[in-house]
Amino acid sequence: MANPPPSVKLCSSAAVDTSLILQNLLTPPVLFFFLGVLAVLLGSDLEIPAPLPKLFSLYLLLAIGFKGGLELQHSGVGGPVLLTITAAVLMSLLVPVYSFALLRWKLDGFNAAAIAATYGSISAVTFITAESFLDTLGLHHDGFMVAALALMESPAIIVGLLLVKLAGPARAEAGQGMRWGAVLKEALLNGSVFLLVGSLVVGVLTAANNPQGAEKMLPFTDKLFYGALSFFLLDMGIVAAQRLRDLRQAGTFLIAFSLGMPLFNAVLGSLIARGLGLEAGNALLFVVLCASASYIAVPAAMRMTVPEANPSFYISTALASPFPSTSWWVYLSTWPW
Amino acid sequence: MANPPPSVKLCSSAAVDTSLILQNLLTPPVLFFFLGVLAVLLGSDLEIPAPLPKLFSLYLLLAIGFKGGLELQHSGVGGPVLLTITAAVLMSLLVPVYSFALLRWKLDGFNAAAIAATYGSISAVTFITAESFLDTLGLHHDGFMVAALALMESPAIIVGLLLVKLAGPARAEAGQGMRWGAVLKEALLNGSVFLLVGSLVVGVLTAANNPQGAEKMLPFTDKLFYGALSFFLLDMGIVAAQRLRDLRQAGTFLIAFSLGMPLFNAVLGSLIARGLGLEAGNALLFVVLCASASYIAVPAAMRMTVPEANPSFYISTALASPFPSTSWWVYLSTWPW
Amino acid sequence: MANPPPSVKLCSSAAVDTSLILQNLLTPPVLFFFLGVLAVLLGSDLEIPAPLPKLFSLYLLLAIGFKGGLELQHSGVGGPVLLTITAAVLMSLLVPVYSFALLRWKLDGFNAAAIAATYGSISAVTFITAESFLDTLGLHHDGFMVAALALMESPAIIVGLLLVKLAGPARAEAGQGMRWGAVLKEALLNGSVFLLVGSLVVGVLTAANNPQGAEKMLPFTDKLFYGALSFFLLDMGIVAAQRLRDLRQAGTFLIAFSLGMPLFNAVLGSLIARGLGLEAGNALLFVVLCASASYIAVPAAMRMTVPEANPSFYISTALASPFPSTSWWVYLSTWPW
Amino acid sequence: MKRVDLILSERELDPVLQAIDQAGCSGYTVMRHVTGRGPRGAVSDNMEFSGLGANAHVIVFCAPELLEPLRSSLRPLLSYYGGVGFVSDAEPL
Amino acid sequence: MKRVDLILSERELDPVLQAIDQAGCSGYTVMRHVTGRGPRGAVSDNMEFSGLGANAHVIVFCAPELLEPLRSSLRPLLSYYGGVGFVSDAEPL
Amino acid sequence: MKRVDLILSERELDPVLQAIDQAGCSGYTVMRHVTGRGPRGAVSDNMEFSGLGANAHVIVFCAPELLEPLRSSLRPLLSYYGGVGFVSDAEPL
Ligand SMILES: Nc1ncnc2c1ncn2[C@@H]1O[C@H](COP(=O)(O)O)[C@@H](O)[C@H]1O
Ligand SMILES: Nc1ncnc2c1ncn2[C@@H]1O[C@H](COP(=O)(O)O)[C@@H](O)[C@H]1O
Ligand SMILES: Nc1ncnc2c1ncn2[C@@H]1O[C@H](COP(=O)(O)O)[C@@H](O)[C@H]1O
Ligand code: NA
Ligand code: NA
Ligand code: NA
Repeated sequence: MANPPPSVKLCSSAAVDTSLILQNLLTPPVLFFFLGVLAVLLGSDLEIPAPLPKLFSLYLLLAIGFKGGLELQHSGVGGPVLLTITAAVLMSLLVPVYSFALLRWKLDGFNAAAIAATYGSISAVTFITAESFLDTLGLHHDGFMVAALALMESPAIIVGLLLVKLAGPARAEAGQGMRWGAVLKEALLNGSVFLLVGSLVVGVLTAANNPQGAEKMLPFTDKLFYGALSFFLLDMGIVAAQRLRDLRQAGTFLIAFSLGMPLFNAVLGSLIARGLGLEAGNALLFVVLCASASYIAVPAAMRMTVPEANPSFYISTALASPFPSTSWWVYLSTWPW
Repeated sequence: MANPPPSVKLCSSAAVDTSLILQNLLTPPVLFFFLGVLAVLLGSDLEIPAPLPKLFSLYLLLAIGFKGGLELQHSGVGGPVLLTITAAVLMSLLVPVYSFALLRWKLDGFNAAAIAATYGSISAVTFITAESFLDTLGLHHDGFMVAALALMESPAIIVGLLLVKLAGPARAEAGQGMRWGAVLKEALLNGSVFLLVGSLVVGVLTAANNPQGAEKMLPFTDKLFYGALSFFLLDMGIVAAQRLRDLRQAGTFLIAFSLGMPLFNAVLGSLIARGLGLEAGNALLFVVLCASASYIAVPAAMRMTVPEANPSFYISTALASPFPSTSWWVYLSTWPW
Repeated sequence: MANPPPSVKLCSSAAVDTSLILQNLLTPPVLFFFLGVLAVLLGSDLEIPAPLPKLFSLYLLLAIGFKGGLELQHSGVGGPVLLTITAAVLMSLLVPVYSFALLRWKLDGFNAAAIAATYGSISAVTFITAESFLDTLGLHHDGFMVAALALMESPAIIVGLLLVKLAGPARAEAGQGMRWGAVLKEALLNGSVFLLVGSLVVGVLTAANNPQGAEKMLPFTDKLFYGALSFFLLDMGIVAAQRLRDLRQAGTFLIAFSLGMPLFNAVLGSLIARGLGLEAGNALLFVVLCASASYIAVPAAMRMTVPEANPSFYISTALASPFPSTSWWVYLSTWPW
Repeated sequence: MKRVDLILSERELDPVLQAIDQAGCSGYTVMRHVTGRGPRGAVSDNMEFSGLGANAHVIVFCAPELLEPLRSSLRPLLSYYGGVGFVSDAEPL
Repeated sequence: MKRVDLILSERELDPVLQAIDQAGCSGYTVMRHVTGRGPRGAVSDNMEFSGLGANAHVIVFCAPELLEPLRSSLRPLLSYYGGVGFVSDAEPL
Repeated sequence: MKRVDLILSERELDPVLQAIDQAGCSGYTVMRHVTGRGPRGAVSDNMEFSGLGANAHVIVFCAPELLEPLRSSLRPLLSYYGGVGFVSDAEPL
């Protein structure tokens, strides 16, 4: 797969043209996200009723997995691939640990562990938006980054639960017995994780055995993707704005955490990416993986396995995570990689 | 944007070939609408369960707004554009007034005002169907007509509420206090109005700053449109047929009104269109804007702000409005413009 | 319509390469089906909540009907067309009769009749999957096969009800009066049957009068089809796996029946296809029509008209039917037709 | 006043609502897409796409004297097609 | 304890839930997409796409002394916009 | 007969239904996609796409003697995961 030259518009020189960056940000997915935010702030009754958002989230997971699988099959699992994936998984194990240490300063062990786990994992939606942003910029990126995405959810969940076990308060009796089975099930067989990984495998198998079938999937998984993402982000904007209040109620410590931690993880991620020698597009995606927090698979797993934690804390901080990480990402994207 | 010559098939001469018109009407969207009607009349249990129709109505509003925005950005807001939009808004203020005067003859003030408001507004679905019909005919029409569409809902709602206040009976005490805030909110921030206007703005911004992003939306907003419209009209056919009974129960006066008023508005609209010097495609869309009645945004607003009115009256008359206006429209479309 | 030569890969010679067949089976629709099965077997909470699957089933029926209608209009209703359709309808009348006779050996009349009716009818989803499989192989098949599909549901339902009346036990009093009207309504106006037949007629009318409209439907009904089918089969995999337990509880007789009867019908169907002189693609579709059992229209009709029968019996056997019939079909597809 | 709760297959909703109307009740409320388990087995909504439907939950608030006509028209339906019906007390708010 | 069942249009759900909060109830449960028939006619969900909405069913378990404040704030809403409210007895499990 | 109403998170539905089965009840009815507010905060369905789920409302009609086993298996679940359970009287129609 040819590696197109990074768009001149973007990476030309140190004289970064901020208005150019802003223009690049005025893409339909981002604009529809803010349209959703605006709807809530102005008090519109615009609503995308359940289970319609689920349709789009299932679609996005299936499509991103399938496309990643096709590309993974073509690129193979060479040295840099395994190295990058390993680094990503290590980050998903490491991030929760130091996040937990920091959060314990103000929060009890249950809430600290649940929030820490979401930050170890990733936001598939932010990843996807970044990918389509890279496409607009003409910056090449690889299919194996989706494999990294897929492999970061489960470890983060397991570390989160380990933190509860090891460093959390003693728990009530009720569910003690069924704990570890449920944990592993949530970590590995959570619907979202399963669909993403499964579609990746389907993509690999299809690319290997049935190129014609892969071709016939493209109008659904590829052509439609950008529009469906825009539609889903309209809903995400609505949800994020509705949950903003939760974040405000959570107090200044959590607000500061949800702004500072992604930024820290983004900076760390960009250093690692540099160390790994990743090219611009993959490096930027790696930053997103490190910096963003999960509001799909992990909250569902935490709700089940750490019911003592307050869902509005870990959901609202995770929903806030894209903003600081994006700002760093946009800053980075102006680097002469 | 080039202005393709109107299809010879259609506008050739005075010797109008009615069978040709009929053939042009046998388009998939229209046929699926009647398939839906037939399902109800024959007693089939064919059903498109909620919230699936909402998915399609949200999609259609988003797509029509976005595409209109792209075109509006290209065409600019020159003299004829503003003039046409102003005329459309004036019609949305005027139509409810004389409709109300007529309706008061037989109905109380609440019902009269609610029905009057739906006729001041427009049916986005009829507009969309007319647009895709024009496309089949090869008749050019402009993106700014969508702006007119978007701006006709709110004034009609406000006039409807003013009529209740000024000319309606004294109201019960209950909700008196919160009235005006709620009215303006319903008029300007109603979910359907908001999505349509918001998508228009997103379209304008995208076309101005991010032509590549606009391009990537097209498979979703453009290619899929015709099929999604057909699917939605299947549901509209089912709903319209189910509500037919309501109209029958409403009595001969309302039936006559729902047949005569759109026809009158259509004739008036075609005169204004001629006065404004609109070209064929735009003129036909203007007729649809004047003649059709709203069964999306306005009924929802009326249900909330004039609960004294009977929803089955204003919904069923609005659902009936496309038929007489369409006949006039089809008649007009054979003119040598 | 040109008749492309059957893919060399497949039909080359007697030296059938099984690994090649397997490769051909690794298509996205089939793989997503098994991904759904796997989700249930492993205990994942992956779920496609109602009414999203309904969206896809409505879409598939509409699209298959519409596309079949377009092709039927082009191919016309010549001699082989009528003959094939007649043979298909006869099979839908005959299959329930001998199935019933066999089933009565172990089951009461109600359950025997309900299961028999599902086997007389067809599985639209299996048919569609077979069609897209043929497309991948480059084997030509005709639009009139969809007409056969559409016409096989109603007769099977009617025969099923006749069997209850004639050969079943005496019934309780309750619903006796409304019976026959309800039966015919279910047989002819069942939502799925109605949408399939209606879309076929819309397709024929559109192809005849409005080729441009037909063109504009294709991105929706054609391009999207393969992906939408894959998505729906993911859900079918989940459902089939969930119902597997029902089949196991139904006992060895029913399991044997649900494996043996489709195989028998497949063999019979392939003989008839040969007798009719059908070309390879049509013959294989004919085998699917004969061998598969309905889990959409017929179970809904049976639930209503034979409430005495146990739905888990006729649903689970019908869901199992694709497997044996597919194996025969795959075997056949290696023949030098 | 009495409160009647009926749970039955969506497919039989029409005759049940007709029976409620004919008994002279002033209204009813219907919740669809309901699942459950009863003597005749489990009912899920995973085959909803097929038109098979799931259960519906119907609530009727009515005067006590309407119970008898309701009972006599609904009982045969419930016992033939399956489903349950229960009565409790309720007062207007 | 008391159980209050409210059935009303989804469009008026917000003021009703506010009234329940203000009366001091510890919680409530809401089921949306409910259909029905009442003195003001039938309510279906076939126009749901328009934002018109269907009905909502609200359940409140509360102490008997909260009934009076609930009643006084909800009755005007129900009588102006339509909808019904009923009270029955319930004990915690 | 008794009527038991349980409202709890969809995520814990499976163990609750198992407990109902094990207590020997002849059936149950489940309404999903229910929202609400309780002592532990508000539950909406706007994150349903994430698998987080909303609440479920479970109704069980059962003989009075089954209340005790139900109570002893359900109470720990409700107090650990959240949710409410109430009992009232009901007679078969
Ligand atoms: N004891 C019960 N409590 C609550 N719901 C029940 C009960 N028994 C049956 N049901 C409901 O009624 C439906 C039909 O029951 P049946 O046809 O009698 O098996 C079931 O699917 C349940 O939703
Ligand atoms: N007697 C009743 N029993 C059960 N539900 C009712 C009854 N009356 C009204 N309802 C419900 O309340 C809604 C609004 O009623 P209304 O606005 O009074 O016509 C109806 O659509 C029904 O869902
Ligand atoms: N007093 C109440 N009345 C009705 N429903 C309640 C009440 N309290 C709690 N609930 C429901 O139970 C769910 C879980 O409550 P909890 O976990 O205790 O906050 C809430 O989301 C409500 O749907
Ligand atoms: Na992360
Ligand atoms: Na108008
Ligand atoms: Na068959």
